[in-house]
Amino acid sequence: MKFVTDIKNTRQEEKKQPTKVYDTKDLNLWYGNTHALKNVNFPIYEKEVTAIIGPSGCGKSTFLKTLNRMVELVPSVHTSGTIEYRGENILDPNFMVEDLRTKVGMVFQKPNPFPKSIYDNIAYGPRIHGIKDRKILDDIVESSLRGAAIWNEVKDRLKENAYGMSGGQQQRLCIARALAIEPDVILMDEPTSALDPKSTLKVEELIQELKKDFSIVIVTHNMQQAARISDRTAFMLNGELIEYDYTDDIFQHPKDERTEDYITGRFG
Amino acid sequence: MKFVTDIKNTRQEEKKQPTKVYDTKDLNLWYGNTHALKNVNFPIYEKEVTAIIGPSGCGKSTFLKTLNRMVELVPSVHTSGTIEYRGENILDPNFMVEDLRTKVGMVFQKPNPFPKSIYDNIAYGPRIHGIKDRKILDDIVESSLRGAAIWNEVKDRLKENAYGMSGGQQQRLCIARALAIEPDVILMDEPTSALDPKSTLKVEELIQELKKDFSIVIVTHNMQQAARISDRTAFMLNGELIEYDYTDDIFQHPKDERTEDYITGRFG
Amino acid sequence: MVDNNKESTSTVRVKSMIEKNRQKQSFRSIGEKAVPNLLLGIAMISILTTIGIVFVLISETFEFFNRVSIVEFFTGTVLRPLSQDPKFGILPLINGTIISSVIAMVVAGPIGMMTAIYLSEYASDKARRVLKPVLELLAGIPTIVYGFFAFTFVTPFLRQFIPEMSATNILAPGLVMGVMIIPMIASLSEDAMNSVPNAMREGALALGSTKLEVTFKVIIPAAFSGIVAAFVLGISRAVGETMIVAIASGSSKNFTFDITQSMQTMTAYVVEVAGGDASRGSTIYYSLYAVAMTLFVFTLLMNILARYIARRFREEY
Amino acid sequence: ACGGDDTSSDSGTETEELSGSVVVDGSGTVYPLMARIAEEYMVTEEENVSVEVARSGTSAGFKKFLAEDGTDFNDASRHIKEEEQQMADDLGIEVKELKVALDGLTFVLHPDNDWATELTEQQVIDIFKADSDIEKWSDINPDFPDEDINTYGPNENHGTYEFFYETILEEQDLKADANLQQDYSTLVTLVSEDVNAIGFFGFGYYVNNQDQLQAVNVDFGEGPVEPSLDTIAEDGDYAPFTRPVFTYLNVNMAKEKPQVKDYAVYLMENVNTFAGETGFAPLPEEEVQALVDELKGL
Amino acid sequence: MATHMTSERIQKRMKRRVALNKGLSGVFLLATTFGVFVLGVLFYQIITEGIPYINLDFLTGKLSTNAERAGIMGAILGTLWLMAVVIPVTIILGVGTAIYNELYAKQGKLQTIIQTNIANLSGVPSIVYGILGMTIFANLLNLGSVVLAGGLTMSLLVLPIVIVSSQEALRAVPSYLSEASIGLGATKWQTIKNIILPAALPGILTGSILALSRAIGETAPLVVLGIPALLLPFPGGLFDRFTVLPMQIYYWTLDASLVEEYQFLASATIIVLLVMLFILNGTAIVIRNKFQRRY
Ligand SMILES: Nc1ncnc2c1ncn2[C@@H]1O[C@H](COP(=O)(O)OP(=O)(O)OP(=O)(O)O)[C@@H](O)[C@H]1O
Ligand SMILES: Nc1ncnc2c1ncn2[C@@H]1O[C@H](COP(=O)(O)OP(=O)(O)OP(=O)(O)O)[C@@H](O)[C@H]1O
Ligand SMILES: [Mg+2]
Ligand SMILES: [Mg+2]
Ligand SMILES: O=P([O-])([O-])[O-]
Repeated sequence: MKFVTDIKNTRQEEKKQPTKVYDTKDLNLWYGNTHALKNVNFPIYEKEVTAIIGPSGCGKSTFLKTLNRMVELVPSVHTSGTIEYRGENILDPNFMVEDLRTKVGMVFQKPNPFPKSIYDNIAYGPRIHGIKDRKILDDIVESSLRGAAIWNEVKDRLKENAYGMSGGQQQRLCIARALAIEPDVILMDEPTSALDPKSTLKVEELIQELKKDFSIVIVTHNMQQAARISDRTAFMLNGELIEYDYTDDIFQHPKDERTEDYITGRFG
Repeated sequence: MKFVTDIKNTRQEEKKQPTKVYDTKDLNLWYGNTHALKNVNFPIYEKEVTAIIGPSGCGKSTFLKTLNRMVELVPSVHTSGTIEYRGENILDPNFMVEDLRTKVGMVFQKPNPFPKSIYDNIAYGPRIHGIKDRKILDDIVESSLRGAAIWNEVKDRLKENAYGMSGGQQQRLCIARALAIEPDVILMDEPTSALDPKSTLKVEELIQELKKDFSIVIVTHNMQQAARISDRTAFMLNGELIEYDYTDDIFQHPKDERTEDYITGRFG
Repeated sequence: MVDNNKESTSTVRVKSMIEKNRQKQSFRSIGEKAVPNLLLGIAMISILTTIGIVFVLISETFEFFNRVSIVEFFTGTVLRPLSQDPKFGILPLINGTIISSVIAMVVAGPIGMMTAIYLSEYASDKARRVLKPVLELLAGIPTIVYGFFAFTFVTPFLRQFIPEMSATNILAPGLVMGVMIIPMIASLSEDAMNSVPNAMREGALALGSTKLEVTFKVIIPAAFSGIVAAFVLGISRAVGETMIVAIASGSSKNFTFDITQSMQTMTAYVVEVAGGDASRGSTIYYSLYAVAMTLFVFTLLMNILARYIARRFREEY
Repeated sequence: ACGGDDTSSDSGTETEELSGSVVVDGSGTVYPLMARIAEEYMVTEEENVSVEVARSGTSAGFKKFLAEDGTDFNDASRHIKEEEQQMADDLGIEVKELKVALDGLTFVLHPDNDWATELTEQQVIDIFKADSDIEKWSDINPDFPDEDINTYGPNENHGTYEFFYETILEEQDLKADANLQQDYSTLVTLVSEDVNAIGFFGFGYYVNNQDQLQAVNVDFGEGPVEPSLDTIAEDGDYAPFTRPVFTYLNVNMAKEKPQVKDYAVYLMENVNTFAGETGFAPLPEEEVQALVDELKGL
Repeated sequence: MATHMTSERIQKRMKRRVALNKGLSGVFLLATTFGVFVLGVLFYQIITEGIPYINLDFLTGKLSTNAERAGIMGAILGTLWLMAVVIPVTIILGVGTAIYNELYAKQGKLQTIIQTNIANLSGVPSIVYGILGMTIFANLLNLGSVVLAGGLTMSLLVLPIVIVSSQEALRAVPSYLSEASIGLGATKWQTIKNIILPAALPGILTGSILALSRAIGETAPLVVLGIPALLLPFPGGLFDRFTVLPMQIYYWTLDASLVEEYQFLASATIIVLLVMLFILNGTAIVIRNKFQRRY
């Protein structure tokens, strides 16, 4: 497990506080009457991997989806508090979500390529933003696929349907699709939980790569994974952010008893 | 975690080999062309808790359902090899499955009470086996619910629909339902994976109790759980039984590298 | 927490009772054997009647073609079944059928599709809960009511704008048929669009798409086969619709393309002939079967086509 | 339906209470008269007898009448044809012709048509005849509109069609584009909404729709005659276009089923009462009485 | 990575895209309400014409050629008699076949053909069933246009619908319920009888009621069977001649040229028919909601 140790070293060095991409303040969220997020205060830093862990139903996905306002797809949702993205409060109803989502990419638990060709999957984003020039699209497709470390595997079958690929490839395709519109932040919700160990490893390596250019927030139920790839880790429970710190600290000296219970496998 | 240590002690003492309830020899199973179980040899001992662990899709549920031939509900299934239950080969087509299933109870991953009253849920098994006498049924209902440690919670609402109960209660109700026909063996397929930590604990305690009277086989994806409650643990991978031993040995000195990889969280 | 006394007493009892019952439970095996056979018998009746339908149609149609050449039937543009010198060309009927169906689909296609888009992609839960039952209501209205509506309301209404329109014409029933088919197209297309996993929508929205783009660039392409199937079934429904045209489009057997004129469809022909002269044995009697068979084959093909499209082109997601 | 109690025993004319059904089909022209009488019979005379009246048209009706287990009566707006009589003989059905009233074949126009309200017999024929020179109104008279004439009439299921075709057109073909319909109601609507229309059917369908239609006054050589109950009566001025209408009785059935005979008698005893109100000219009393006596003797 | 997503361009387009989305969503809503609008016009026309004619005499009276005396009791009873045939026949045949197909039949080529056949039959035009009914029940069995012939014809017509919807209801019963029962040693029939059927019952009922309302509203097959235009007595048994509400509407619409008021009687009859159908459909909806899957 060479790369894991490498990272740990770099991480230590970076302990100077970097810029905040997001700053979440007193965020509350309800699904109808269910209080799913309770007073969450949660900064996210530029060009880091931030992991969110916690038992099922604790609000990890909810929080992640709030960051690009995808959570609004559930009609009964309402929120209080603010989330500042690069200084602007994205919870403001006047904030244009299409804009936000163009800048904040998202990768889901189950790979969800469109039932189109590999090429069209990647080109989808640029196209809706008005890029029609075939040459430029070719360019974007190639660089995105390279960025997602999958170019070599698919370059000869760009016209084939994306559903002919393996789960791991599909997931990297989805990452490439997110890269194609050159986001600032990438949100990932358990991106490897549907993958086999080998594909998991590939995606984990990829995340390490991407960190150089993007800020990444990742939800995972696999604590080892959080430990392996993240710079900071947040532990949530019942909609509350229990503890948030450098990953090493969380796993080695958790301050909260509940964090410790969870990490040592008392529940979940 | 008092009871866990208690058990570990008793387990050590019992290391004299007890009677085999099941003896599976060279079992192979195919779903159509998918080879789901490969040459499985797997004895199961009386009045023990046997845990089966392994990554998703490795064949845990398939093996469990073979033990009461529920796997046959999938029409494309065919098998080779033998499974002896108390000396008789249950894979023999002449073996009467209803008989087998009366003796081998089953508890499923998702609590699956019938959409009937609590009382009728428990009474269902005895009734289909011809017990009609109201007094006897009352008796059975009470003792089964007591056996599943849920009597006190539900005794005043036996006529209410089972779907009004919490998930943990439903799961114990399902266990009670299995107890009502006094089985010999109880098979459990991830019985706590849909439950919250508190209910999980209750069910785990219950399993410890039940062990006194029944032989229990439990599939779980939670290794801590296997370690906590089982006497023996089997690790499966890709349809093969990789390793099968006393739980302590499996977790402390796994012989197979793959077992170790799995237990230490390298995949899953 | 386990009441051991209680349990052990009943243990002996229940286990042995079950054991004992199992021995004498011949009653169960009787049920096990008899029930499937009884059900098989019932299923056979259903299946035989379906075969019977085809058999009756084929044998009587055969008789018809003994009397009238199949070539004349399918190529003749003159239909004069009752005349002294009868002519049995089905083309006027096919023409009427196609024209009325096209009119219906021109209404039902776009409106049904837009309704499906609205319900599946835009409507709030509340709006959907109100609108869907109303559409179901529209689908549940007997066609005789639509026929009445076309004849006594829509035609007079249209004639205010198209004075040269005939009192019985193909336009009004075609339009009303379209209204009748809207719910079918809408709900089948909506089903198809609904069955596109939400993950697709989320994937597209997360890239900054508007709902409109999600709908047209992702959902509709993904649900395309289901939508085509809905349209095909809609056409099949229009072709088979009877009372609306029987009441509102008259019984002229004109071979014309003027939609303001009266035309007859295959279904309306059956109503006219069967309602008047259906005495057994006459050529015109057998012509009913030939027309019905044509209808049957046509709708059957449409149904099979719809099914094929839905299956063959089902996207895998 | 309700059966049981003996309601008709006090009438004295019958020894037993009648029940069962009488099935009537045939002419749509005669339908209003026959339905009216049937209803009267059921309401005032025999509650337990069900007289069902359908109207698929004279010719179509004959096909149902001349069959095993056929209908009991067939209403007709023309005489039975030779081949139909032949068929009855073959089947061993004894057929009795009952003349019930007189009807005038009426030519109708759109109410706004102010040019063709008076036409000669020949003009009427030419308008409908296949190869004639008259296609447009202006072909009749240059003062008339230069518009196509749209012709309407009942289809070949109907006695009215055959009467027109055989007796008036003398078996010359109708225009190929004549709009022939199964239902009279459709015809009424069609003509009432087409200024260039001319259609034909029984007088009854005209009188009931005088607000939507106007009749052509036909000149048979002695000036235009308006069709009316008086002119269509026997020896009236409209006589050339007047025709008797009938109902045909299956005598075998009348002998077999008392209710059929009873109804036949009732029918003939009452036709003249209801003829006028349904748009028919009544027959001379003696003629009707003779038929009543014949029927009673069956 | 090269930057193609220059911000000004995207921003400008973004506003247009969002506006287009808004605009078209309005168009879609408009299209959706079109159906509602037509329904409104239809109801308005029918109710204004028909309501004045609805009174107790109309509902309980016999048919008559006289518009003032005419009543529709005969047609109402005929419709009820029709239901009395259709309900048992389709439930027994339809649900029985569905259970067999869904739970007993071995999946194979033959079964697929049968299933496809049944599904296809539900798309065959009703007029074809009318011809079939005329051939088999009226001509071959010589029943004539009596309740039994009409009922059986309608049963044939809706049978495929009942089969398909019942199969769907049976399929929708989650397999874990039957697994639980089988896991307790219950036999297949015990499981079906005690678990699957009760759970599928709301779905089966809903489907059957909707099929029944189809049978009540159908006209074309009965026209082919030759229901008479004037029929006074009330049907009292399976072998009585009958008429039904839609036939009454049909004849009154046609005869509006004979007597003007017939059109209004047709409207009044439509109201009665629609009320009956709403009650039936309402029942189906209540059943669906009340017994909505609780598992
Ligand atoms: N669409 C919804 N409607 C209502 N409640 C919801 C909805 N989605 C989630 N919730 C509730 O909000 C809480 C948080 O859910 P969330 O999905 O964020 O949890 P999670 O931490 O992602 O869990 P998991 O690990 O299972 O994905 C849960 O109690 C859940 O029941
Ligand atoms: N009904 C079925 N038809 C075909 N293949 C099946 C079926 N059920 C299971 N399989 C296949 O058999 C293999 C073993 O599946 P099984 O459900 O036994 O795994 P499992 O170990 O229980 O996994 P999990 O932890 O996800 O429950 C898998 O590859 C699965 O795809
Ligand atoms: Mg989640
Ligand atoms: Mg499993
Ligand atoms: O309906 P007809 O009187 O013309 O036969």
